[in-house]
Amino acid sequence: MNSPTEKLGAAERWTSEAMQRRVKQRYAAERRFKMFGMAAVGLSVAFLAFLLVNMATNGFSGFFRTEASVTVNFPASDVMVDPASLEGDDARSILSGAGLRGAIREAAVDTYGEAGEELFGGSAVNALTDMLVDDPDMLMREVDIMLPVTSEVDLAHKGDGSAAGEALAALAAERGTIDTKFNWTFLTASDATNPGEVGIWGALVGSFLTIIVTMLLAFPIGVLSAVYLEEFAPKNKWTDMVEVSINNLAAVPSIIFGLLGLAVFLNFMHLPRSAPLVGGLTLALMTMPVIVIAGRNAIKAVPPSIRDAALGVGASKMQVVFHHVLPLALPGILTGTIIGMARALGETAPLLLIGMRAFVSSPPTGIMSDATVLPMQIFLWSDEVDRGFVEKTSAAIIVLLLFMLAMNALAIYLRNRFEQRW
Amino acid sequence: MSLMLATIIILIAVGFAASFARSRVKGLRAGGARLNSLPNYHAAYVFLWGAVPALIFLLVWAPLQAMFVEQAVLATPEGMALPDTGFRPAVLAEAKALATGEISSAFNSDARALAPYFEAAIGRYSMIGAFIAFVVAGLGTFFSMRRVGVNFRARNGVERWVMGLLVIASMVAIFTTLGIVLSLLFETIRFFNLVNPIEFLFGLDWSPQLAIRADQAGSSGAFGSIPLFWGTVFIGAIIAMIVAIPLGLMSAIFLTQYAPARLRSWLKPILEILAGVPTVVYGYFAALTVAPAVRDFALAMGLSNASSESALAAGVVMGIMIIPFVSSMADDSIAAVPAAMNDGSLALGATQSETIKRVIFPAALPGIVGGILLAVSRAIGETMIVVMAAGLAANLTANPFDSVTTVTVQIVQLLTGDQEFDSAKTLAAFALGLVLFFITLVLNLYALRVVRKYREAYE
Amino acid sequence: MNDTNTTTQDASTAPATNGPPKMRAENVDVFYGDKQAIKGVSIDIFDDKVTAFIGPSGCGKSTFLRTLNRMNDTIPSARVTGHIELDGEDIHAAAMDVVQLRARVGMVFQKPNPFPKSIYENIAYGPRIHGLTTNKAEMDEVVEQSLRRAGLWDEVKDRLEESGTALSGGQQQRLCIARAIAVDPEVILMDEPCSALDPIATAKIEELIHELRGKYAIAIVTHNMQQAARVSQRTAFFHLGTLVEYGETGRIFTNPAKQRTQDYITGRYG
Amino acid sequence: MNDTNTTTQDASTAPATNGPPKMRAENVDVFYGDKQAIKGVSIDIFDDKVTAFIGPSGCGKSTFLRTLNRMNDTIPSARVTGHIELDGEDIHAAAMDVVQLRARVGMVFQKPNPFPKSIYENIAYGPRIHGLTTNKAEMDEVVEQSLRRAGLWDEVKDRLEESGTALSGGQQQRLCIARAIAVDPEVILMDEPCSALDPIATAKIEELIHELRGKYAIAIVTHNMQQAARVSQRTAFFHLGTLVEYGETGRIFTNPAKQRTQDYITGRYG
Amino acid sequence: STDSVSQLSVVGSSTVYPFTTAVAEQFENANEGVRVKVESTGTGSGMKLFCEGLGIDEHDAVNASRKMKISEFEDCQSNGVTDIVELTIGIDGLTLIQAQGEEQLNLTSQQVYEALAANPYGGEQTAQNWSDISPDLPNAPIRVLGPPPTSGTRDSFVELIMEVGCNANPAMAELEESNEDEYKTVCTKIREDEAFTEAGENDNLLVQKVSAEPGRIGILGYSFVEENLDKIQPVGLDGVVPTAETIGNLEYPAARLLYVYIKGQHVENKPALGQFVAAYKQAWQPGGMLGTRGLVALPEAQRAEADAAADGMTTLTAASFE
Ligand SMILES: Nc1ncnc2c1ncn2[C@@H]1O[C@H](COP(=O)(O)OP(=O)(O)OP(=O)(O)O)[C@@H](O)[C@H]1O
Ligand SMILES: Nc1ncnc2c1ncn2[C@@H]1O[C@H](COP(=O)(O)OP(=O)(O)OP(=O)(O)O)[C@@H](O)[C@H]1O
Ligand SMILES: [Mg+2]
Ligand SMILES: [Mg+2]
Repeated sequence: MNSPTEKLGAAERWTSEAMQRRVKQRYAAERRFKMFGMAAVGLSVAFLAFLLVNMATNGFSGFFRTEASVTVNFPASDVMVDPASLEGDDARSILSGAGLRGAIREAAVDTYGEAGEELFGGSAVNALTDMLVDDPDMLMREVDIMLPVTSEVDLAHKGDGSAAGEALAALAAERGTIDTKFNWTFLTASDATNPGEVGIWGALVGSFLTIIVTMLLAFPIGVLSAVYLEEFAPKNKWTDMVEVSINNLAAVPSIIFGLLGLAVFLNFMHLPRSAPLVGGLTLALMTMPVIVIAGRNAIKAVPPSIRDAALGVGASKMQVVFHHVLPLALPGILTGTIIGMARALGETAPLLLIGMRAFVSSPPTGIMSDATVLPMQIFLWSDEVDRGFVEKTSAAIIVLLLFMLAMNALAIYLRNRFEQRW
Repeated sequence: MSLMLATIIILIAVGFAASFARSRVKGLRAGGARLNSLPNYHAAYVFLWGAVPALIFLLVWAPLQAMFVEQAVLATPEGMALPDTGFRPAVLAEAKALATGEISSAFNSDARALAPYFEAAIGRYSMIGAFIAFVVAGLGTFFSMRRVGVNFRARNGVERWVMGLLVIASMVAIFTTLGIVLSLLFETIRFFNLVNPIEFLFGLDWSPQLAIRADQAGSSGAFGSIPLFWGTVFIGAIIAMIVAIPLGLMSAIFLTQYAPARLRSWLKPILEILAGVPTVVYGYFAALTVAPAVRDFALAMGLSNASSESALAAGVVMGIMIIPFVSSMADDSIAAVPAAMNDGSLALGATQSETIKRVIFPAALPGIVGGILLAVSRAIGETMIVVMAAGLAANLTANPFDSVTTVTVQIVQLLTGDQEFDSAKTLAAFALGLVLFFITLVLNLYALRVVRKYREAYE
Repeated sequence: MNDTNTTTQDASTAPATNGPPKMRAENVDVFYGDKQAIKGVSIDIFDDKVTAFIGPSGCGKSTFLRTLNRMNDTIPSARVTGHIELDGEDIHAAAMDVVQLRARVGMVFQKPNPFPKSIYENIAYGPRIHGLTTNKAEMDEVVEQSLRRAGLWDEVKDRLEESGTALSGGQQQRLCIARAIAVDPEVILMDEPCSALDPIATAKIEELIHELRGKYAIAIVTHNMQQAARVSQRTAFFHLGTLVEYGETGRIFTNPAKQRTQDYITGRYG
Repeated sequence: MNDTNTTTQDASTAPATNGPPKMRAENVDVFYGDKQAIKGVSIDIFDDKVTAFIGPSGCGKSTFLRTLNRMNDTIPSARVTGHIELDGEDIHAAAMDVVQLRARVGMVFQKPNPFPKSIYENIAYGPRIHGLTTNKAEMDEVVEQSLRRAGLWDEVKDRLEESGTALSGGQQQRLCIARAIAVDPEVILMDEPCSALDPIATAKIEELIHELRGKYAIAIVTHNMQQAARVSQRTAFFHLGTLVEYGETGRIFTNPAKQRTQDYITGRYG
Repeated sequence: STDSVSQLSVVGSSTVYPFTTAVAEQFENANEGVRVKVESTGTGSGMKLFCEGLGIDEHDAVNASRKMKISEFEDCQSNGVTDIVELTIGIDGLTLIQAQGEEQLNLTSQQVYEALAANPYGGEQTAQNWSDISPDLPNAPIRVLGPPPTSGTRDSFVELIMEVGCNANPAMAELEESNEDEYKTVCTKIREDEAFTEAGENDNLLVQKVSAEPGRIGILGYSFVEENLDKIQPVGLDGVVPTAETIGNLEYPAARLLYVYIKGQHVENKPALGQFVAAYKQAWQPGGMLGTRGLVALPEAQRAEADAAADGMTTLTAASFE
């Protein structure tokens, strides 16, 4: 069985031609398989890149607006406002009744002829109001200013407009100056019916208030129940039930939480509709299990030897947990929490059912006041009639994505920075 | 005295008592005694026993008091004059708000007359409540102060309170689950009083168009939910998975088995971004970019009636969203296969791909299947993508270019579209929610069991 | 007593120990769920002696050691019966606070496990939670004393703020010993304290054990018979959960009474 | 040659080995990243001998063993220099296919690692990927032969369809040996094959090694010196990555040439 | 608090939503510190929310794409909401659209009914091409994108076009007398094959789809038509092409009135509500802001009535439902 000749035969077997061919085939299969893997990753990354680039290119122009020059001669116009009266708080109310719209229209006709009437809209009025509040003395003289044009002309100037818009844009370019400027209004204003005047500030504040409520509830409850389940819970039916419901809640469709919020917070507890409080409560219930699961994993990752060490010097179980385990698990818990919060921040479906699908044109003043949130704003805008909303929707998406990416980057940073290898 | 004021007084007084306990114990230690518990624990012990029972009492008392006050007010002649309809609670609430100064004038004229009675009754009952709370706080403080001392195990006492807090926190999950089931169940039962459950569960015809309002055309709405569930499965469990499973799985394999550590540390978080993109963004992407492309493609292929709200567009985008979910579940399962399996196979002269295909993948399969089931449950519960990109027509079709609708879309439509509130249609949303909840519950529980059992096998 | 439970105790060694035992275990059984890991073990541990527990892997050495300061309480499935006393007090009595028991019966583990905090905080943690000091100066004093006794002071006195995990393995293990000493224990239990260390660090720890003897009662688990011979005065040999033989170290190694002890010492298994 | 690298080779044992060595390592260094785990080791392994590698934990035994069939290739950070040959062929040569090398130099690991497949499939896996058999009957034959040689046939012949993981630890380890045998290797490397096993299973494996000797060149890593003494004819003692001493087993244990070997064998460290 | 007194809340129809939001926006700009929330809940549940009661947290107004029903009115009454002001804000034309650049179609209600009914006049639906219905019509497949059953536009479509077309057949009018259920099924059930597809509520998308697909017909509100005349054109109905004018004088058959209902009792405590009504009245005047948004102003006489209701806060009585 073991004669040297047989051994030699065995060695020859490995060098035979058939075997060499076989090896070649096996290596070819190996390369193919690896290529598939690479292609899968490549394709996934390409999808992501396409999505991001698509949103960025669609939305980039949404951060800009077109302005055209116009000369307004206030002393000669119908605007009768005493500059001194604009020092007070009610400056905007005074100006809103002062006929600025008419003044702009007249000035536009002066500059651009009859057709120029159509050049400026509500956003120009708002912009002029802002200018006057900043510098009331403008009312005493003739001024050369740049005002935002209507959404239609704006689109035309950006290269995607209707025939009428094109004509107006050409007119403006011919008789005056037309220019693209960064649209600060988009960051400082709230919802509006005219795409030229919309902004995301109100929705951002709403998102912020909602997420604060979510965090204040979900984080402590989540961490405490993670601690309980991981460190103290006895092995029994009750604990099993808690575990099952947490794992299940983490995977329950988010819209079900909307139904819950509708039934419990609105119909039963009679909390106000459309309020960040209710949104926050609903999202907290949704986020809490995510934090529990992340928390448990982080706590589990703290090596038992640390617990033994503390117990060994006479710390009580509770002291072990709060002095050693929790501080060490904190980076992991925070990572999970941030990811959970990012998810809550981008969530829309449950909020549809608790009245946040609403038009709210000023930022909320508290957690009980009417509000909408950024993803809901995106959803509402995507439904709008006016074509000018397309770029605004994408621009709002860019803002939302930036928040997401920032939060995810923070989570990754935390994970890498504090990742412990025990 | 308002209950709020009582709360503040109790907190301050008990706080003083606690700090007194603390300094007393400190004194004992300075005297050389070896304490069982640190002074802070004694303080906390006193504080907890002094304040918490009293505060809990106040918390329970507040709604009771509201009840008593209301009864007292209703017993007055003006109160008895109120009609017993939905109108009464509103008037009472307003009168109360007037009495407590929350509002300055009333919408209901009757409220004004009732306000003084409210004021009197509230004053009376809060005095009673505050008094009892003071007694409770006093007793708690007194008895806990008496126990403070060298050998007293204050720490154990405090830890029991903390333990209680932990238990309560962990019960929030149970209450949430219960809340979901109950809030869905009640409305569902009402729905089944109107619509035969058998028809709902097994009917092939979903067409609530005929029963929007009592006075509207037709009254025999069809509530067969099979087409909805088919649409849900078609989009979420079939099309999305056809995209997500191969891409997710092969990505996981590439990242765990082939990619160098550095590349992996970059690619993994990048893939995870796909899961972090808000679904409303995917929805917009699907509706505005993917759906028209799919339609153009279908037309180019000669399919004339391709819908621009095709199942394909929503399904593909959902699949992309699910990729990282599948890949991280697969990643976990593959990582759970002991390295010894890999080594064992390589040591026999197998190539890496042979090892993956013949040893690692079969070993990880149960975990991967569990992970895929979880991914499916996530996909069928997804809402925004389908609301924005899938259709509303409840078609029983297997043509991916056709339009189908899903359960979540219908829930949103039924609850936010134009309708009459108490009709079967509204209630149908809750019934759909309940069925969806149970389907995902079963999927999740089963999948989690599979995943966990599988992980334990290698631990 | 049945056959497997027969333990050989040296009558001869008894006179060498002066006074009553520091700890006494009588007929201790330990179960993990249904599985019995320790079967009727009785052992005395003396104040001024180092007691070594030897035996093949899985025989229950660690389990028994952990019953002595009730560290087994932390394992939900573990159940202990029998009687264990410290200075004549039943350690399972209601009056015995487990947290204080563990302060009195310190423990050092197989793998050095300093807290991921500064060296200073590692030592100070125990005294702080027990309220042993009232001010910073006292605490400084305790930290220095403990590190000195553990023979670590000179090596770390200039870097007390550095993390305990930044020390070498042997230093970490001495830090853990110092940490145990800091709460002023009466007994120190060590579970294979050198098995993760290199020979030089091992020698240092063995030296330290020599020095600590007399100040504390010491029980040490080791799988290294030579080590047991070097550091201990009394040796207990465990096998399959039973205490096979217990007596003076010299005798156990040179003249074991039981065949199983003999087999083990000569490397027939393990 | 510097001091730490001086290896004592028995001139006396050389004649006892007939013919050229099956494998020869010359001046092998292994690095993990920047860290050098093996420093200039040269060793010959002979066809009809069992060679034991001993040494304290972390000295590089496993690392060296894994260089012999290039299993270290699977660790990205590992880098090997020096010359290793099998039957005179350089195993790092371009002409040497690593997949075939591993078939010719089989390996058995510390923890038994059967695939979670049937016993039959565990054995058949190797022959199948290498295409060693052409039909079912041949495969059945190979499986039976391999299990017989590993001394497992009688125990499992009626349950070949059961999962390999359902066997006891000792049986699993023999299954792994049978699996290695099935691809008809020339050398078998074993890395602490008994350390996870109980004494009875250990005895069985040791017996098996005795039987396999002569059919295959065998190299075995063990931390149990008694085991090395029992099963091997030649012993190599590693310390801190260097080969301290290599020679006939009897001599190494009775009359080591180096102080370090002496210290280790008498239990001064480890 | 004083703050919540200047917060107004409006719920209700998604059809009226764009008009109310436009008014609300202008109103807020003109009145510092006032906030108006407009939620699109649909007319039905809007009514339900509106009638829940009086109070600072209750809704102040409801948008409606139809008149309030007596049942809803009674619901309001029983909850203490007794003073309800009905504002008729304008007319919306339900329009059929086709892509711009095609030859303009002209259909009758009857033809639409015959093409889209599930069972025209109780018989089987066999029409596949428009020419199957009338030889005058093009020989092209029937492809209609319509509103989903959940939308108010669908109600209007059924009411204003389908039923009218159905009633043109005298037998059907008789059927209504004899067997109402049967009548409803025959006259209002819409076919469910590929000839009629339900589009989403996103009307903008509908415009894009129709413009991209010659031969396709869409159904939506007139306001969207004006916005998009560069892409699509209206289809004539019963010989009338919908324009602002034909709708305004109700000549166009498928025009409907839109309403906003106000809680009279809230006006006293919330001065902002009164101002809001005034602003609304301003906006619905011919040439007012709502006109630019596609809402067609009421004819002279009706508008005078509406103006009077807004000025005098005339409340509804049970008699108004006779
Ligand atoms: N937490 C536990 N749950 C269940 N069984 C356990 C547990 N800890 C130990 N055992 C079992 O109890 C027996 C004794 O274990 P123990 O750890 O005390 O042995 P040991 O002598 O310390 O071994 P080693 O030398 O390997 O440390 C073993 O069979 C072990 O498997
Ligand atoms: N994958 C790796 N990466 C980095 N360093 C490693 C790796 N594997 C082993 N080492 C290091 O190389 C040295 C030799 O390790 P090796 O596992 O060969 O020792 P060993 O003699 O087999 O020890 P043991 O008896 O514990 O198995 C050790 O210092 C170890 O820490
Ligand atoms: Mg142990
Ligand atoms: Mg090793």
